[in-house]
Amino acid sequence: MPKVTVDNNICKGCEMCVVACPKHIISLDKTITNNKGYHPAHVTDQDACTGCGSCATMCPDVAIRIEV
Amino acid sequence: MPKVTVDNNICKGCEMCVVACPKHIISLDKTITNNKGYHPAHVTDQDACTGCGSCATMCPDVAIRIEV
Amino acid sequence: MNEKVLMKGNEAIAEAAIAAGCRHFFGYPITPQTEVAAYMSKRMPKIDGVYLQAESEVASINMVLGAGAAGVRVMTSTSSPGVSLMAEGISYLAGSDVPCLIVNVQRGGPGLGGIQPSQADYHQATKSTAHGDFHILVFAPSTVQETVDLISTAFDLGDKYRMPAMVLSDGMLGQMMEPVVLPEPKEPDNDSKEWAASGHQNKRAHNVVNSLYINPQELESLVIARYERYAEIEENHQMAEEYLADDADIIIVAYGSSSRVSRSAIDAARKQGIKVGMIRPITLWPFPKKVISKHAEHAKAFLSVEMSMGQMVDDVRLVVNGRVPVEFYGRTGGVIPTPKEILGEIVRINGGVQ
Amino acid sequence: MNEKVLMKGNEAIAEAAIAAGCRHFFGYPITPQTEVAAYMSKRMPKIDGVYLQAESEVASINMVLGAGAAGVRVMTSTSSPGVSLMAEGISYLAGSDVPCLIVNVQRGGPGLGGIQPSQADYHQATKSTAHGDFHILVFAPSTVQETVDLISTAFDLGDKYRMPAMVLSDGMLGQMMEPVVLPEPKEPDNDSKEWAASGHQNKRAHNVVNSLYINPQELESLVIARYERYAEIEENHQMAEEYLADDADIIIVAYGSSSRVSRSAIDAARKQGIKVGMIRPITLWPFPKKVISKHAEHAKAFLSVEMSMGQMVDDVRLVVNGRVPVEFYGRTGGVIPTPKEILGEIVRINGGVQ
Amino acid sequence: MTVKGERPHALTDAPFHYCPGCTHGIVHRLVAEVIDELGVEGKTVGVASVGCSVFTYNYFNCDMVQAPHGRAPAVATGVKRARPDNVVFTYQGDGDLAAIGMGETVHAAARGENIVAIFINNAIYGMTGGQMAPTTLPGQVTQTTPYGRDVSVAGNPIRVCELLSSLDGVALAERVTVDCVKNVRAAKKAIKKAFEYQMAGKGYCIIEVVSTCPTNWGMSPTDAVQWLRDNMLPYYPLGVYKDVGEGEQ
Amino acid sequence: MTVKGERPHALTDAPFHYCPGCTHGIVHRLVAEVIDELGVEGKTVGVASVGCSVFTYNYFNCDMVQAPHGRAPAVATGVKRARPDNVVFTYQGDGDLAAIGMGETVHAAARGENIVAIFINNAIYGMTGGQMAPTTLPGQVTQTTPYGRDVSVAGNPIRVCELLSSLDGVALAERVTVDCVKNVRAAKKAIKKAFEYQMAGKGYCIIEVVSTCPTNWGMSPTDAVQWLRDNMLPYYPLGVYKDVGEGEQ
Amino acid sequence: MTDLNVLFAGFGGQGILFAGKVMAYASMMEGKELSWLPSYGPEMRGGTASCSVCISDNTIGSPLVVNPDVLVAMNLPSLERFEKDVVPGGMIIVDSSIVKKDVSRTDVKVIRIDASKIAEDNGLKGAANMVILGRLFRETGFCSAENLDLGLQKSIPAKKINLLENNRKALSLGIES
Amino acid sequence: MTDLNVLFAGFGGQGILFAGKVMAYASMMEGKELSWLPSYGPEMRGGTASCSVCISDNTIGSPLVVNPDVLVAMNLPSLERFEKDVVPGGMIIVDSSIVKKDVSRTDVKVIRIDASKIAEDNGLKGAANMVILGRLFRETGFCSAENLDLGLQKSIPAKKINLLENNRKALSLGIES
Ligand SMILES: Cc1ncc(C[n+]2csc(CCOP(=O)(O)OP(=O)(O)O)c2C)c(N)n1
Ligand SMILES: Cc1ncc(C[n+]2csc(CCOP(=O)(O)OP(=O)(O)O)c2C)c(N)n1
Ligand code: SF4
Ligand code: SF4
Ligand code: SF4
Ligand code: SF4
Ligand code: SF4
Ligand code: SF4
Ligand SMILES: [Mg+2]
Ligand SMILES: [Mg+2]
Repeated sequence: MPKVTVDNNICKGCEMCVVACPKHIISLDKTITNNKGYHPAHVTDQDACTGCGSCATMCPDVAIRIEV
Repeated sequence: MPKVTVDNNICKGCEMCVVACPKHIISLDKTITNNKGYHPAHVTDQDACTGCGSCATMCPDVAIRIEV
Repeated sequence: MNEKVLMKGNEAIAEAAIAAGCRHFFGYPITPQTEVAAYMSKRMPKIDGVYLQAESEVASINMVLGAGAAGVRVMTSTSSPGVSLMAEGISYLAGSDVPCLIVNVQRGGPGLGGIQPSQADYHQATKSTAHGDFHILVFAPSTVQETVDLISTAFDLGDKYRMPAMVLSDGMLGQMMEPVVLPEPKEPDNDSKEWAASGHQNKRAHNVVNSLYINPQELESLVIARYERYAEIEENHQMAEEYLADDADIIIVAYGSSSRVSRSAIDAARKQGIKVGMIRPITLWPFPKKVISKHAEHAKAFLSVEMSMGQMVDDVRLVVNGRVPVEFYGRTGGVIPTPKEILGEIVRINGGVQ
Repeated sequence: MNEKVLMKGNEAIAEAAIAAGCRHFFGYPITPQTEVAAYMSKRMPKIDGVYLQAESEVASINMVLGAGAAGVRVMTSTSSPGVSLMAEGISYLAGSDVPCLIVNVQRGGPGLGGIQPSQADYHQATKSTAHGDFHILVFAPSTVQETVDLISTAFDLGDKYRMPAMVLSDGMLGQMMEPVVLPEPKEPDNDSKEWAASGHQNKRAHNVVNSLYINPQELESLVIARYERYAEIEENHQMAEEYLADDADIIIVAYGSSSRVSRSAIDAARKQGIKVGMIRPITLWPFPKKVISKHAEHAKAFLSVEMSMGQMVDDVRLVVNGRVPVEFYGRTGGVIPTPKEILGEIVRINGGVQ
Repeated sequence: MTVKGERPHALTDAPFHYCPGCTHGIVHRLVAEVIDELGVEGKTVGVASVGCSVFTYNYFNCDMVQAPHGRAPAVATGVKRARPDNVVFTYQGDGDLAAIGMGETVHAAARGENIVAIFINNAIYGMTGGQMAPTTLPGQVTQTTPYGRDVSVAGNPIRVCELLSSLDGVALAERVTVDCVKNVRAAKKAIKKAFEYQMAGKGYCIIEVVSTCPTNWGMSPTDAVQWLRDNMLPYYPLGVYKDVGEGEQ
Repeated sequence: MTVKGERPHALTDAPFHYCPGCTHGIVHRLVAEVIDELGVEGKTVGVASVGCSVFTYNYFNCDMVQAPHGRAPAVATGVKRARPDNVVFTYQGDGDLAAIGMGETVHAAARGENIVAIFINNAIYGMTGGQMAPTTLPGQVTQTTPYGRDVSVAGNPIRVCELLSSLDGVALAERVTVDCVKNVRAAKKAIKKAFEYQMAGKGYCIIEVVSTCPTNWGMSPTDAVQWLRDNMLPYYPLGVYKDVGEGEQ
Repeated sequence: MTDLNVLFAGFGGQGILFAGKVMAYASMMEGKELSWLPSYGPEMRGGTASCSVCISDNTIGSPLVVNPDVLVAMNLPSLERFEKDVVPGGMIIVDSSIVKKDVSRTDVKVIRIDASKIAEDNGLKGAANMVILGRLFRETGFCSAENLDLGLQKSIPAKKINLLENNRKALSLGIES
Repeated sequence: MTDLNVLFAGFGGQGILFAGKVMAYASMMEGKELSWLPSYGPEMRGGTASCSVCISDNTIGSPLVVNPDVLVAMNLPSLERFEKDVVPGGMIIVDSSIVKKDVSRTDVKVIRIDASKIAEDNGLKGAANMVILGRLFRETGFCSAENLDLGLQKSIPAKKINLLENNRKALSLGIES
């Protein structure tokens, strides 16, 4: 099963991945504010992830890593 | 009858008029050296001139005046 | 009189220029002066003025040359690297006797450097903006209000002597807000320059605005005539503020931002009983030689305080000419000196002169 | 040793640079330096070198920046207005610590000015080639042979201290022919600069050639480090020729072309029994302060002779610092002073000092 | 296990300073991936220009030179002429490449200089706070066109690929964008082709990336992408404007 | 009696300093004739550029400004923006307009600046003694291409009309020559149209005149004209490259 | 009170510059000499913002506040960076909704105010800056209440006049906090 | 002879600079110090050309000859312009084929030589410059005959070596004139 990791320190909460994910399983984690002041993205339903890589492809900050 | 006058002081002997004249009646006057060191052009057969103005049109120094 | 308002230095520059009848602005964005252009781009279209963002500083200064040659009151503004790109054009403006206003909101150099306040373009402004023998008028305000006031002086003297004028500001003066009273707006006067190339309307011989003189004697005599005008300006238009200088043993020479910091240091030093005062050049060219020379008669030491590695200090030395020591303190690269550092220098020098 | 040949100053510049191992030339045509480029365009293709005519001086200096950053020995040549256009680029070279050689075959200014010899770019070369705190090395040859010799010194010191060097010539020195012996050619050494951006070949961390430092403290500390190198240069590399200076009452300070004319005038004055000599700065930056200061102890007056409205004279005054009078004589706009005029000045000053 | 989204080797570890959602970051990654795939990091020299991307010298692991505003093509020319075996690319914004640097760009292109220009067209000056760029759209509001760009006063936008494609020295002029996964992949392909052309000595290659500047456009990153599709792409059609082809020249 | 070849009023009495047979003189006369015919001498401002024609300020009877090398379009922009009712033209050589001034040229064109550029393409730098120009032909020998222009090193010639015609602000881009009576007449027509377009506010107009430089080509004036026909015209085809037309814009 | 030098610091987007501006304008209405100086950098979003406000009865020398009488710290990096610079006997005002860490200085007056929370709780998201300014006003009395309101009015651009009431409300929440 | 300062002047195209160069090279072969300085202008054809040649046993100061020991005037404007500058006791050499006007100075040695005619008559069109240089050599003996010939050889670029004989011939015509 694919595993998506977002680097919370690097993520800027831009939501490019949120829009890109065909499974609509990414959103910002409002419970976290990172040291830059942003709410980082997280995968809400890891099981639904197909490992397509779209999120990583669209992330401007190379914050997403996917193990397939 | 057309009358072609070349301003000897201005003419630089470039022969653009010589080549342009359809009647082949212009040449440089080697007997004269003007104060710039050039032999000015002159019309050798004024009677043959048609007053076409080609010489003046091609003169880069506005040295030719034609009275028609 | 106009109301007192709070304004950024950069915006005040723009509004003051408009009040001085300037309706032609050409420029290229650069930090920390962008507000000048932004302000102009808002205001000019509303008052039949021209705001044009040029493709570069090289183009800007040449548009200024064109508009100035056509006889209108015209300006540009930029920051340090931009002035370097304008060098050739400024030399042409000077060589063609075309007045204009150039604003330099200085930042740290060399190269791309930084974007924090600096005074490291002093030599460039006062000694050799570009190739050839020439000068430009250089005004160095130290408050937003003074910036406003000097803008119109710069335009007027530039027109009078037919030469470019520069207002030498910096990132701190440009970005800060202070209360300011704007002057009554002047009507633009764009039609009174008889030498201008604006179409002769078949009423006069053609005007030529030009800086090329193939005959060296002719070129020399024009340069000499220009230097006679420069001498007249040096005689009549030196400007400086004296602050507690009359009884001072130590005289700080500082302009613009560094003069503000120096003033704080002087106030602190006076509280310690140290007799220190300041001469604050308002014109950098002409350099206020007279007032410095006067105080060199009684002062025991001078201290030039600059946001550079030491440039104006040479001009102070040239005036003092060995009469008393001239020292230097400076920070560079965008670092603003603190009153405390300067106080330290004052105390140190005071130890020496006592 | 090489044969003695007759060469134009400009051609000698080119050949000397090649002999110094320079294989990269970028430039844009301008009178009176065109022969440098013409010569390079003939020679470089034959020796695996690069001659590229850029689209402008702005492009030239930035090609120089690129090639210099990549670690090769590189040069450009131009004349006065061209240097103004290079201003920003030179500031970047200095701010990025990239060495290169810039030749300025000076002509009359300001603006388009004229094309006859001039020395009116002295301040531009020595004080403020552009914005920001920095210096470049400036060499002022007075003969074709010396031009040749200084080219290699300029390259070597530029490399050693990682800074741009300028050879400040003028239309007279560039156009005249004199006998010259060329040095033995050096093999190009283009691969020894460890800081260069020439591809890390996966063998080292990436090199960055850059002048931007957003943090002012960082920028300041780099500038200060550079000024420490400058101080070292000022200590070790001042160059000047003394001519009949030891017993002189009057000392002429003159460089390049004007020093040649001055020499003729000095010879004539000596014949009249006037004790006049000369200090001829060979480096303009660093300015030969030591030798001038030494002679300020015995001389009764200095006279700065320049082909400008008076620029170097300020540097002489700064060194002499009020000890004796410093006078100025100059012609500008492309006019070359005559020995007779200078003799007149010598006689006049001699009247005063006796 | 395979990994997607791994940081390319040609990128340093430094996190980007760009605003959230700025497409500069995507393009950086693509360039780095191409350098990795071609195995040329050790012989690549990048030329950073002045704009938001000035700090690329901190991000690319290859050697870097920082050029004055607009002069990257000239600096790159200097590097390339000095080191013909190096792979040299510039990374330039629209202000840099198409305003102050237009002269250098046209001439590097006409010379057929063997360099690659990565050209970020975001229709604005990002770094200085949102002034009009040469590529700002008609009617677009910026800091210096507060009433919308009036082409009769401020001039018409310049389509760089169209302009350059008339020049003999241009080997490849292609306009791409990075608004969605498909286009990101296409952009990478174009960048790779450009690098390959350079290595084959074919001449000047420019890849224009239609990009966003959420901050100065005053939009969220995802709205900015949509605005790009709706407004930029019609004015700046994607496509290949010139391609000398794979074969021998 | 009618007179042909009368000195146009818009020319001063000063004799041209040009070399014998240099076509600069012909073009000067044409511009002056157009100014006369349109009756605009009193409101015309010419901008002289740096090149052999720098001294045009001595020859044209209208007001003149001398611009730095390559910057005539910017200077003309300044004049025109300050005096929109004036008729403003630049007179530029190929070094001036297409080398150092390329940036200003492209931008004045893109802005649709209401000015006319008279562009003298003589494939060389005349004034400085015959160096390569951006328009120097492949293989052409000049002072700085002593072995003939090698395009792989010195780059490809630039065809200015072709380049500019992609820009929206350009109203007229036409290439003419003055090698014979017929073409001189056509050149004049083109120049007149450009002036008329400006007066109608149509935008940037450029008339490229393929010209000779007998001195630096090392030929007699009449041989130079022939060389122009044989070598220049095939590379720089005459014609209208862009024309927005007579109607309303 | 003769001189008051205040340093406002926090994240970009927290209204740091605006708070300083309101204070500056209010002081102007009060007839003081004053200066307002922002920190500035490249335009990219993120990072910290700060601004110096000096008010005095005399001419302002250096407008850059190096040793503030009052430090307003709206995020942790700001507190960490500037805490040590506050003059002994000065004041540090902290938005305790954001800055959890304690102030270690003991020679200054420390005010921890839950500004962001107060603002959000009152439907004034983003107005923590005004809450803090209100508190600063209460603590220092740098101007009259009237002039504070005038300062606010002058600081809000015509186009955003709809925000006036919210800011007023936030100010008074701060004053009353 | 220690110092000799010569000014060559005439129309562009008359070989003024070349004559100076031959003299300069010959002097170098002779072991002298020397300088050669051309006048220069924009590249357009026409107008006058001149060049200064200084030879000396000592270092050359100013290479610009303001007061020539010898003036070579190959056209009228040159004579008119420079005649007054020649040092008393100096020399003026005039191409009398071209300059019809008399020299008015009486305190200098005047040599009128029909150089252009001599050259043309001998099938050496354009070599009047060498005829005059030959005469200058005879009058001043600024170097040995060998070195004059060496100077000529060095001055002619390899590509134009075919012109050597004609120039030699012209030189000797001048020497014998
Ligand atoms: C000579 C010079 N002029 C102006 C500037 C200021 N400046 C910095 S970046 C920039 C524009 C950047 O815009 P762009 O190239 O479009 O890049 P972006 O930030 O949009 O990515 C300008 C004008 C400068 N640094 N140097
Ligand atoms: C900044 C600058 N660079 C270079 C020059 C030297 N220069 C004078 S004219 C010229 C080229 C002229 O060529 P072109 O524009 O083709 O005009 P032409 O003489 O051929 O008519 C150059 C390079 C200059 N005057 N200023
Ligand atoms: S890999 Fe694909 S499915 Fe999984 S989170 Fe990313 S975009 Fe969504
Ligand atoms: S695209 Fe990247 S930076 Fe943006 S929210 Fe997603 S993980 Fe974070
Ligand atoms: S007018 Fe015509 S026919 Fe007469 S001379 Fe001139 S060209 Fe010849
Ligand atoms: S074209 Fe004019 S300048 Fe040339 S030869 Fe004829 S008249 Fe003389
Ligand atoms: S300002 Fe615009 S271009 Fe620059 S980093 Fe931010 S979003 Fe990107
Ligand atoms: S050099 Fe060429 S362009 Fe210049 S005037 Fe002479 S022929 Fe004409
Ligand atoms: Mg951009
Ligand atoms: Mg040309």
